[in-house]
Amino acid sequence: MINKIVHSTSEAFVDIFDGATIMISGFGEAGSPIELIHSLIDTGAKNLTVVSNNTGSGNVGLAALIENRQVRKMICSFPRTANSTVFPELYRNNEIELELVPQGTLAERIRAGGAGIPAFFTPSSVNTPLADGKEEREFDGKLYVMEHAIKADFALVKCQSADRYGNLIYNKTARNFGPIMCTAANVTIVQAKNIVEAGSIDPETVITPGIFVNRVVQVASPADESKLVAEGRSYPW
Amino acid sequence: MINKIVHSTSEAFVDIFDGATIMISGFGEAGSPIELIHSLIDTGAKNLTVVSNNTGSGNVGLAALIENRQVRKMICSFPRTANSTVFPELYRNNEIELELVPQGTLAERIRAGGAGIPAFFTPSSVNTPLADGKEEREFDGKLYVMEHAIKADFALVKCQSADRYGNLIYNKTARNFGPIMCTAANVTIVQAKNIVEAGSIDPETVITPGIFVNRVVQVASPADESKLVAEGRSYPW
Amino acid sequence: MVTEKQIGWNRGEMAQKVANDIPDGSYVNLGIGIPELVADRVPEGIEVVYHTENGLLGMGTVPAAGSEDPELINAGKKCVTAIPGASYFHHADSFTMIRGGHLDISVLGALQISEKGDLANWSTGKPGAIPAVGGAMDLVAGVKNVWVITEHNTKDGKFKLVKECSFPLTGKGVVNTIYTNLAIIDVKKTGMFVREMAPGVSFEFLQEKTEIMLKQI
Amino acid sequence: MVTEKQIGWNRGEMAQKVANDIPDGSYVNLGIGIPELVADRVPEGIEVVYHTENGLLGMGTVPAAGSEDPELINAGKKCVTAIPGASYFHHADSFTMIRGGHLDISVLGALQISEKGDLANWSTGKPGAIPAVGGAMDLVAGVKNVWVITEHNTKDGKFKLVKECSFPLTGKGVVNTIYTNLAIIDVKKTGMFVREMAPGVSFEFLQEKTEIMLKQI
Repeated sequence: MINKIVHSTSEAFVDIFDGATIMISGFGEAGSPIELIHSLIDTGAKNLTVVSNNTGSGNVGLAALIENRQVRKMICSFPRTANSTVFPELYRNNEIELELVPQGTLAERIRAGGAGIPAFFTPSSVNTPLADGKEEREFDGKLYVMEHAIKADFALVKCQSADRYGNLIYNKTARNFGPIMCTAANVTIVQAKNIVEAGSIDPETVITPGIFVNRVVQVASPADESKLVAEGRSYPW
Repeated sequence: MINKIVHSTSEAFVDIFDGATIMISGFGEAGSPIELIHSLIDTGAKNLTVVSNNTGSGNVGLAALIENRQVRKMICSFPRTANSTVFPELYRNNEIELELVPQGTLAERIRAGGAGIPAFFTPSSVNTPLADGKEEREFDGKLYVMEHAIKADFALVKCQSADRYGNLIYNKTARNFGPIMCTAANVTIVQAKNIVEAGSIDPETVITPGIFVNRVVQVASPADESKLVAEGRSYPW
Repeated sequence: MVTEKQIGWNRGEMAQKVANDIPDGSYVNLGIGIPELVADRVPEGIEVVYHTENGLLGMGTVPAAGSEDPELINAGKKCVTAIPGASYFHHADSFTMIRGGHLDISVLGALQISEKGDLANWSTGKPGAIPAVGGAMDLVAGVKNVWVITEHNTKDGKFKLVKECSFPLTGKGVVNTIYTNLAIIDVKKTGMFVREMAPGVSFEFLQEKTEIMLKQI
Repeated sequence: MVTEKQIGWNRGEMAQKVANDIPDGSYVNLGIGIPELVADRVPEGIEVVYHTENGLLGMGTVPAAGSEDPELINAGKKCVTAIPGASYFHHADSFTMIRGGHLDISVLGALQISEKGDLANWSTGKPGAIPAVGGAMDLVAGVKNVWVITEHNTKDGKFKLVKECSFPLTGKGVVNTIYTNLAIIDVKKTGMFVREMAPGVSFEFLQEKTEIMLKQI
C-alpha cells in the first residue's frame, strides 16, 4: 500500500546531506513550512543552496536557518522584507551568496525544472542588469533572455490537507510556490495541517497530485511566524 | 459590471474572420465544444488553422468543420481515431495541411503561448523526424529540441460550470486542453453546461480564472458526439 | 514658505487620478506603496478585478479588524480579502497572467523614469544595498499598460523624470503614463506629453522640476 | 503444424509478465493495446497508480455497463473509472508528469526496436499513411523506465528486434525491457540480454526469430 505519511518532521529528513539544494515554499510567512525548516536546522546540514521567494524574518524559520550558517547561497526574488535582518547582515559581510531572480522567472524556472524543460525564453529582465551575461534572442522582433530550469534535491512545502497518496490542497494565498516546488525536487517533503482519508479530497480539486510528493508529516497547529517574530523568539529555542 | 455571458453561440462569433487560428479543446469527444464548432461552421469562416489534439470523428463537430472545407491546416498530435474518415481522406488528397506535434509538446507550446514564453527546449522528438529542421541543443549532456509557442485568435472550450467573470470548472478528463487553450487565445469562447452565480465556485477550486475567458455561452445539454456519429448524423443537419 | 507638497496633489489625490483612468472591467495589479491606495478610489459603477502576484485574482478590501488571515495576503504581505468570484492559483499560473499579457494595467512606484519610458524602481545600485526585485520586471515586461505613480521629485529635490536612468533598469521603454504629485504625463514615442497639471502648477514650474523636455497636448 | 502463437505466451500472459515486474508503489502509464491488459493482472498486495495522459492519475477499472461517463476516458478513448485518491489535471500538467521524469514506467507497443534501444512505434512511414504520434514521444523521452510489449515478429514473420529501425523513430536509446510472446529481454549498453523465455522456446529458436545478436544472462 502506498503510504507517504511519516510520523515526525525529523523522520522526513533521514537522507538530508550537506550541499543539498532545497526549495522552501512560502511568500513571506504565508505557506512557509516553519516546522520543517526547524527540523532541517536540527539536522545540522550545511552548505545548503536555498530557493525561496524571501529570506525569512526575525530569528525563526528560514531566517534562523540562515542565521545558523547552514545556507551558502540564496536564490530568491526579494531578500529583504519587514523584520528581515539576518540575511542583509550576512550579505553585507559577504558571508552568503545571492542569486537574485525576478519573481516570475523564479516561478517559471522552478516549473520548468519540474516539467523536464531545461531552458526557456522570457521577456522579463531584458535590458536590465539581471540579464547580464545571459543569452538574448529575438522572436518576432522582440528581445528575450534565456533562463535555465531550477531543480532541487529537496522541497519543503506547507499545505492544508494531504492524503496517504500525497495529494494536496492548500489554503488561499499560502499556495504560492508550493505546487511548483513539489514538482521540481527529487524528494518533496510536505507538512500538512490535516491528514485525510484517500478519496476525501475531490479529484477535481486536488492541486498537487500525489505523484509529486514523497513524504507527508502532519503539523496540526503550525506556528504563526509573525507572532514568533513579534515575541522576539529565536530558533533553536 | 463585468458580465461575459452571451446569449447564443452565434453571438459569440461576431468577430470571427477568414484565416483565423482557432484552438479547440477536447481529447476525442471528451471536452469537445461541439455546439460552438457547429456555430463556427455556420459563420462560414474559411482558411482556418485549427489547433486540436484530434481531427474529430464521423461528420459532426470538428470533422464536419473539416469536411465543410473551412480548415486549411490542422495542428494536432493524433489525426486519426476510430470513426475519423474526413481528415484522412482530405489529407491523402493534399487538400489539407498537417503539422504533427507530439502531444506533450503541443500542450507545452500552447501553455507557453499563454504564459508569454516564446520558445522552450524539450527532449520529446529528439532524434526523430518530428525534430527535423528544428534547432537542437545540449543541456547537461542531453539533447533537446527548441519548440515555439502557439497562440490563437480564438479558443473554443467546453466546461462544466462558469460564472459571469468567466471562472471555469471542468468535468473529469474533459478538462484536458481546455485550461491551457483559454490562456493562449486573443478571444476565448466557452460553452458551459451550467452558469452559476459569482462566488458559488469555491475560489480554491477554480481551474480557469476568469481573466483568461472572454465569452461564455450556456449549452445546458450538449450533444454526445459518439451518439451523433453512431446515428450517422452530419452537420449542417 | 510654500512647499511642493502644498502646491501639488497629495498621495490620496494621486491615487484618485489613477483610479479615474481605469476602464470598467479592467484586470489590474497594484504595486506596493501609493498604488495600494488606488483600489478604494475607483468610481462607483466601475468594476475592476485586482490581481496580486502571490496568487489571487479578485482581491477585496482590507479585512475587518480581528478577521485577518495570515494566509490571505497581498504582494505587500498585508492581509486582504477575496471577492465573490475570486480565484487562488500558484505562482507559475500567476505569472502566466502577468507575462502572458492578460493583465490590463500595472500600477507601480518609481525611482526614475527616462524620456523613452525606461523605468528604474528596484535598486539604487548603492554598495551595501540589498537588491530585491520581486515581480516588478515581470510586470513591466508583460502587462499591457504600465502606469507609474510617484512623487515628481526626490525628497532632496532631485529629478525623477530624467534623460537617462542612472539607477539599474526594471525595464526599457515600458512606461505608458506617469502620475506624479504635479501632473499626469503620457509617455509616447514622440515625447512626454503633459495631460493634466495639479491646481496651481504651471507648465513652466513643471518643466523646471523635470530634466526632460515636456510637451503640452 | 506448430505455430509460434502456440509455442509462446499469449497476450494475456505477456501482460501478466509485465504486471509481475511492476514494483509496489509505482506510477505507471499504460499505452493503447496489449499494455491495457496489464492493470488487471498486477498481483494482490501491490499498489500501482495508473496515469493516463489525457488528465487522470489514479485510473481505475473498466466501469460497470451502464455507468460509463464519456467524459471519463483513458488515452485510448475508452471509458474508465477513477480510484479514491485520484486527481484530474490539464494536459500541460499531465505532461509535466511525463516529461519531468515523475512516472516510473511507461508500457508501450512497438513496430521495431533496435539493438541500441531505439523505438519505432508511431508510423510505418508508408505513403498514404496518416501519421499520428500522440504522447508516445513524450513518454519515451521522459518516463524513467520504458517497457515495450509486442509480438516478437510481425504477422508475416519479419523481424521486429532489428539492427537498425527502418521505420521513423519514436525515440533513440529509450527502451529498457522488451516483453514479447517468446521472451523477456533487457536492453543494456552491452547488448540485449534474454532474462526469460516462454515455455518451449529455446535460445536458438529465439535467436532465429531475432535479427540482432542476443545474449544469455
